[in-house]
Amino acid sequence: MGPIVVLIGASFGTGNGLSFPPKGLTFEWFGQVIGNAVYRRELVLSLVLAAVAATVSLIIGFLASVALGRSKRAWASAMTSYFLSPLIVPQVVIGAALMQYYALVGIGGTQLGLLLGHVVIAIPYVIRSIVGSIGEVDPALLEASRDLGGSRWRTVIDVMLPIVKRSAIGAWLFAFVMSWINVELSVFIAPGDLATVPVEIFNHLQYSADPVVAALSSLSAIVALLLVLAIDKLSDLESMSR
Amino acid sequence: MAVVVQSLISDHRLSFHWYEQLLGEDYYWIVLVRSIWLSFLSAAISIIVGYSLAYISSRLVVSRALRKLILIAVLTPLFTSAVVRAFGWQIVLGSDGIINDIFIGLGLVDAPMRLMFNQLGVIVGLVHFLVPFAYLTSSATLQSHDLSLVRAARDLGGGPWSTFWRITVPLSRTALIASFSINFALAISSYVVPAVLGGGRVKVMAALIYETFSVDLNWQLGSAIAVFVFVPVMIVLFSLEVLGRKTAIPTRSD
Amino acid sequence: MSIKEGEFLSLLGPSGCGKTTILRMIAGFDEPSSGELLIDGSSALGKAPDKRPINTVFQSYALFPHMTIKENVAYGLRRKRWAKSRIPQAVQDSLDMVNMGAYADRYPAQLSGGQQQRIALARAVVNEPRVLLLDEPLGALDLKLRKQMQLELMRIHRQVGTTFIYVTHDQEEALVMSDRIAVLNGGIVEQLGSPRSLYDSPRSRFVADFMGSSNIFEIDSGDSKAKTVSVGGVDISVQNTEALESGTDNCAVIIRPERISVTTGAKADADNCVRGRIVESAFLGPMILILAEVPFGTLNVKIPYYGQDTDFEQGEELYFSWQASDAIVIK
Amino acid sequence: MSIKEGEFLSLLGPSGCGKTTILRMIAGFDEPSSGELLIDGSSALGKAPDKRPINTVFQSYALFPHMTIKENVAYGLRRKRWAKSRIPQAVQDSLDMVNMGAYADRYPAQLSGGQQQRIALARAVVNEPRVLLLDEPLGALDLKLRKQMQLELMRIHRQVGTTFIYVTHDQEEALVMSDRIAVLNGGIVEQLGSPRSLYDSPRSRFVADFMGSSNIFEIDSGDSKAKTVSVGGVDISVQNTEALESGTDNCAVIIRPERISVTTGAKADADNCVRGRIVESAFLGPMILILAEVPFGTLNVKIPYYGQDTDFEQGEELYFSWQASDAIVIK
Amino acid sequence: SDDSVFTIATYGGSYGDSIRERVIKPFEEKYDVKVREEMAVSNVTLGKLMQGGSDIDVAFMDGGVSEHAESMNVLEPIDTSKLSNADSLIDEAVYEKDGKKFAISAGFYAVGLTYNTEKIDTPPKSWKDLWKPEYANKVTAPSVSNAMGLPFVLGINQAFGGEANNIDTAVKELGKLKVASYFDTAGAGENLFQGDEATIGAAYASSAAALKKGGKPIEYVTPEEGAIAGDIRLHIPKTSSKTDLAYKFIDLAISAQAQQEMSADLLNAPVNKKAELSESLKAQMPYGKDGSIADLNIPDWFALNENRQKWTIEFNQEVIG
Ligand SMILES: Nc1ncnc2c1ncn2[C@@H]1O[C@H](COP(=O)(O)OP(=O)(O)OP(=O)(O)O)[C@@H](O)[C@H]1O
Ligand SMILES: Nc1ncnc2c1ncn2[C@@H]1O[C@H](COP(=O)(O)OP(=O)(O)OP(=O)(O)O)[C@@H](O)[C@H]1O
Ligand SMILES: [Mg+2]
Ligand SMILES: [Mg+2]
Repeated sequence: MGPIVVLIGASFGTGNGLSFPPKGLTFEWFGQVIGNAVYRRELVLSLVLAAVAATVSLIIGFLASVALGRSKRAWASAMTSYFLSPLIVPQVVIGAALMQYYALVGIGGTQLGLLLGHVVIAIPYVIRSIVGSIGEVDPALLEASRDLGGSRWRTVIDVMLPIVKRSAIGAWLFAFVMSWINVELSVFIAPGDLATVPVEIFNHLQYSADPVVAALSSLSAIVALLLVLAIDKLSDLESMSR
Repeated sequence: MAVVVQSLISDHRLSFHWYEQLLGEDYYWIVLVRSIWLSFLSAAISIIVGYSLAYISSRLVVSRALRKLILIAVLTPLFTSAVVRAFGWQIVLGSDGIINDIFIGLGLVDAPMRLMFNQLGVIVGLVHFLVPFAYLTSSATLQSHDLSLVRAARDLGGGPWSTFWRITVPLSRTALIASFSINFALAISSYVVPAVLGGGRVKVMAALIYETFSVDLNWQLGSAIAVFVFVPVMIVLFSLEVLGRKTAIPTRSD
Repeated sequence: MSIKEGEFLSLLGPSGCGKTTILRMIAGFDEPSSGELLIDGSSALGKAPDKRPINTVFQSYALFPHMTIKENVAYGLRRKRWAKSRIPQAVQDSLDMVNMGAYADRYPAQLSGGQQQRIALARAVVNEPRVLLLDEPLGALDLKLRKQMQLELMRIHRQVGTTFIYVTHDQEEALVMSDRIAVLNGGIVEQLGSPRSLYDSPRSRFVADFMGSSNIFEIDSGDSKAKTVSVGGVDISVQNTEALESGTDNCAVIIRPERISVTTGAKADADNCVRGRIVESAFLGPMILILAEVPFGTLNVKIPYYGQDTDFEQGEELYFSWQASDAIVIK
Repeated sequence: MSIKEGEFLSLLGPSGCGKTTILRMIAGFDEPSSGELLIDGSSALGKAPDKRPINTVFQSYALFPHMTIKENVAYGLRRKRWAKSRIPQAVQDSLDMVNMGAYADRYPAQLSGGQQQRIALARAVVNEPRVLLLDEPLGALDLKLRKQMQLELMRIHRQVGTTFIYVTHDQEEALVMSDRIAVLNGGIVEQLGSPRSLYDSPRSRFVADFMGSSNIFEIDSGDSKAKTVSVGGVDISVQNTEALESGTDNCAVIIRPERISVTTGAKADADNCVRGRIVESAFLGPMILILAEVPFGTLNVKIPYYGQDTDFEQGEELYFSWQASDAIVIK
Repeated sequence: SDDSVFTIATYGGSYGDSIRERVIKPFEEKYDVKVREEMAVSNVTLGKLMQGGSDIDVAFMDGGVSEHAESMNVLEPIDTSKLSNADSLIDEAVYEKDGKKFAISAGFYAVGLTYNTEKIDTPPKSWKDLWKPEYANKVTAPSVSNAMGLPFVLGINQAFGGEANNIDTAVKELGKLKVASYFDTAGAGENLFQGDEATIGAAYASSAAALKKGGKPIEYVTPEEGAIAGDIRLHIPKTSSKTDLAYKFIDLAISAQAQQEMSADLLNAPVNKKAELSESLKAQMPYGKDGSIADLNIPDWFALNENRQKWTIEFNQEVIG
């Protein structure tokens, strides 16, 4: 239990700690962040981006997992691992690669490009965390659905998805987080005129650490808190089936 | 999309020049081994911690409020940027940090221990970063388990501990493998945590790649190093995946 | 309700009446909201399931999907820290007992429903517990195998001296195997007694009905001296009139379907004889089921099949007769 | 093997003989390694399960855990794009049919085993498929409810005209309900025919045994003219001697347990009468089971229970008699 | 691309804020143009220029990256005669290679000796003071991931009398330096002092000033060997389609007014000789209280870039391990 307690303690500590004495966390800095139109827009951009990227990745990742999850063939393993590959490559590399690619395609520095980039790095998490649960769905239930006239597709939606719902919510959270905290990739492909919150923090840390960092970080933590609570509420709704 | 990225990366590999330079240099090999070792260790520890937490909260904690609290405590740090989080750890692990204060206060040690700016710090930081991921995956699987199996095990004389090890853990196998893959990959590609908590003195491959890209501005070599890391890690992940599927519980239609 | 050491007690009752729930409380998975549970005289409430000398054959089998059959069966012995060398033999013996010796290395998902049920049985029995809870342990087996397993279970029961608490939905099974039977209704024990006493003297319509007597008729009046009751205007001779003594209100008469004989003409030597019209008939193998309309209602009749023509024509008029001792009056 | 439209066909066979596997092939979950499957004259192989006009009641229920009972039952209708307004009524009717109307808003995990099975039944039946596959659909129900459901299923069968393929491990159930019965052994159809024909003229020891005749004795010699066979030195009169015509090798005689009568003295008017010693007896409710040692082996006897004393003493010597027509010779 | 928009590749964070307030906004007002900001760190900006896909008219990039950009041939030559403020520029602010002026500095920052006055009594004077045994494990310095990392190594090389074409001496000496932690970003460095993990080290002057302002007992001194300097620079990339405006923008950025204000925001040393600094501001300049631009050790980036690869590896291998 020791390390766990410390971890829990620390996880509270991190939000407020930073390098600043507590006075750095007065509402003054929050005010400064909230009052600044640019930071506000960045906060909104980051939130929307993370939510959209997570949703898109969840959809793509879920479909890919459905195709891969229940197969025992070697190619399915190979593909599953292959989908993981963007996970291993440091994001600087992906960022640089995407930047070049975007320049070719003409979506460099656009929000679309940023979204696509985040989807690319989030999909592996989604796939990896769903693919296993899909493999474990009781095949009899899928058969029952087919038997009752559900097409392959309906079976996926009506039976598979609800049963792996918890994993899917987890995967969505993963994807959201990957986008929400992403710096290394976003630095390369973020729109020139609007950064995401982590990029903003990164920029602020370049030449000195100013209190905006603390306020922005704490704000992220609050957003996270609300989000986690919301999801917990959502996912509890149907935890009846036990 | 992943395909596009990959092909782009290989685009850099116009000649084998960078590879020759890379493979001939012992230093890269040393750092590669170190990175894999650190990642392996952090992934393993984070899974133990994350899985235990998920188990405790989903099976042992009765109070809904406490469960919620654990969930929040585990997940919230995930949303703060890695840099800020690493700074937070300095407060805990620093020479004037909480842990040293406690140990000195209890008279267990006289002088502050070095808990960071070394490999230990890196591992602690990585584990903290990775635990929420393990937690999410684990609690999803734990909640989907058929509890009648646990009952059967208890009925057959298995104590809570033995039931945990012999029934609950094996039934979570798939999720644990998935979790390990994710955490291992996250650890190996993570750069900020080792930099800040390793005091810049625990070089990992991700840091070398970052330096090569961002400071040396040598994208070709950077990509080459990335591929150099990519290959062995991919082999590890692929083996895990194959192992996972091969040993999967057979179903009726097999 | 107390269960004697080494007793074979069956729980009988309709689907959803709480049989599984009772077993779960005995095994320690649920806590009763009130009441006590004593094992060997000391309270078992609050004791963990693994600390109770009890094993269960689960209605849903609950086989460990990630273990082979062999490992499933060995699980309990391993937990009891049996010597490694003794386990394989015990496992094999117990698998052979359920005719599953050849399947030791398969996984549960590779077995048929009945095969899984047999493994669940072997897994519990191999531990030779002090109390064995069996939740419809033979439900998925065919009649032949079920008979065989019944004998096997009775042998084990005699041999090991284990107390059996047996849930079944098969009256015959309960009658054959049990020392005593408890008939449950809505979570409450309606009647507890030996198979004979339940069959011969059901205390309520529910028990009678549940023990297979589908002819239950409410009586209009009764005469305990003349030993007759009146049902729908027909007088029926009965033997036992105890139930009538406190008045005829709410009394009913039960006539067992298999005690009624069918003749084309009225039968003089029978205590009771009524004329009835055939509504339906069905071939049950050793028996033929006849539904007939008689003056006081619809009569279920089961006559033995001796190879005779079984097609009773609908509408055919026949005589149905039974002895006074075959009609029971209950309150 | 061809199944007629609207027929009620039962598959009977020991646990693990492949009944579920056959249903899975018909439903489209497994592909047969050889052979054809024609529905309405055209091959159904390769057709997806949801494209076949077939519904299944699964042996393991396979209820959707994340849907309420109501949603489970409505699922098939929704997939068939029934008008939204019509669904609730159909669902309610079908739940009422299985006595589960009050549980519409529960989740499967909140039901007992038997209740879940009834939902599985309702979920399949509500779709009124062309072919309904039922895999031991009443296995978890108590006798009373089972009887009731049997009648209900027969009613549906008549009413809707659906073809039923019914797997059961209960011979009586098969005999009562089916138009025809297929007895399976190791994946192969041993005998296919009407209930009567299977019961009266089993073509093999396996079928005879499986249809509840536990007295099968190998014969030493037989005389088709004298209509006798010799078993363990005892001559037994039989009626049907066709099986003897191609030689007595591998022939056996079957005597139905319920056709044997027990008397204290020898019975003169019986075609066959042997003296035997009681080995064991058991109370089966309407029947009493007796195991007796006779000169040619152990005889299973079932006599009706009329309230007599059922305690046959072990070792008691009695006479067992039966008619020539009650003994069947098979090859 | 929209013709009416003028694109500046600028920084994010506090630098970006200052540039926006002090240069971009006045520029928009003065010339009635709409400026689009492309915020990124220098090397990403260079990446964009190398892709050629962007339409950046003026690019801010740091020293080092600037030389890289020149080597990559993505910059237009700058004709200083088109700048009205050219005459007031300090000499160091104009970068020239083979006769081509490719960049104008817009402010210098530096890494010097920073120490905690509570824990250290005698102010350090030289880089060599970092090696004092009493500071063991309490020292910090920029890592090679930091823009000032390699320049720092070169500075040490120089201080210990090493040759200019190799870093053998620095590697040998730094190998013996007992560092608590290297820092990647200025913010991380600042954090080390904040948490007392470091009590002395090579750190940004601006960090020292920020710490001091936050109440930390921190002082900054220029080592006698000179503080290691870097700067932010203005460039006209080849992608620029509005060079006239670009010159006007640069001219405004290096004006005394803008320089003065940016210095106050960022504590950078101004490049315009006419910029007037308050006394308190002077004390926070990268060359120290009484110093001048001459006290800064500005690296020879072309040479450094050439050997960067080799030296990074050498440093990592020999010093970090
Ligand atoms: N996935 C599998 N792998 C190997 N063998 C299997 C698999 N599934 C079923 N079997 C075997 O196939 C045989 C037929 O099984 P099936 O389920 O059809 O039996 P059944 O007749 O329905 O039996 P029951 O009455 O017990 O349900 C059994 O011996 C079973 O062990
Ligand atoms: N989790 C639950 N929540 C609410 N009600 C439940 C739950 N589990 C069971 N029940 C109800 O409790 C009653 C008793 O269930 P139990 O499983 O003991 O019945 P049973 O006698 O074993 O029936 P069967 O013969 O069908 O197995 C049933 O009506 C059932 O619906
Ligand atoms: Mg039950
Ligand atoms: Mg089956």
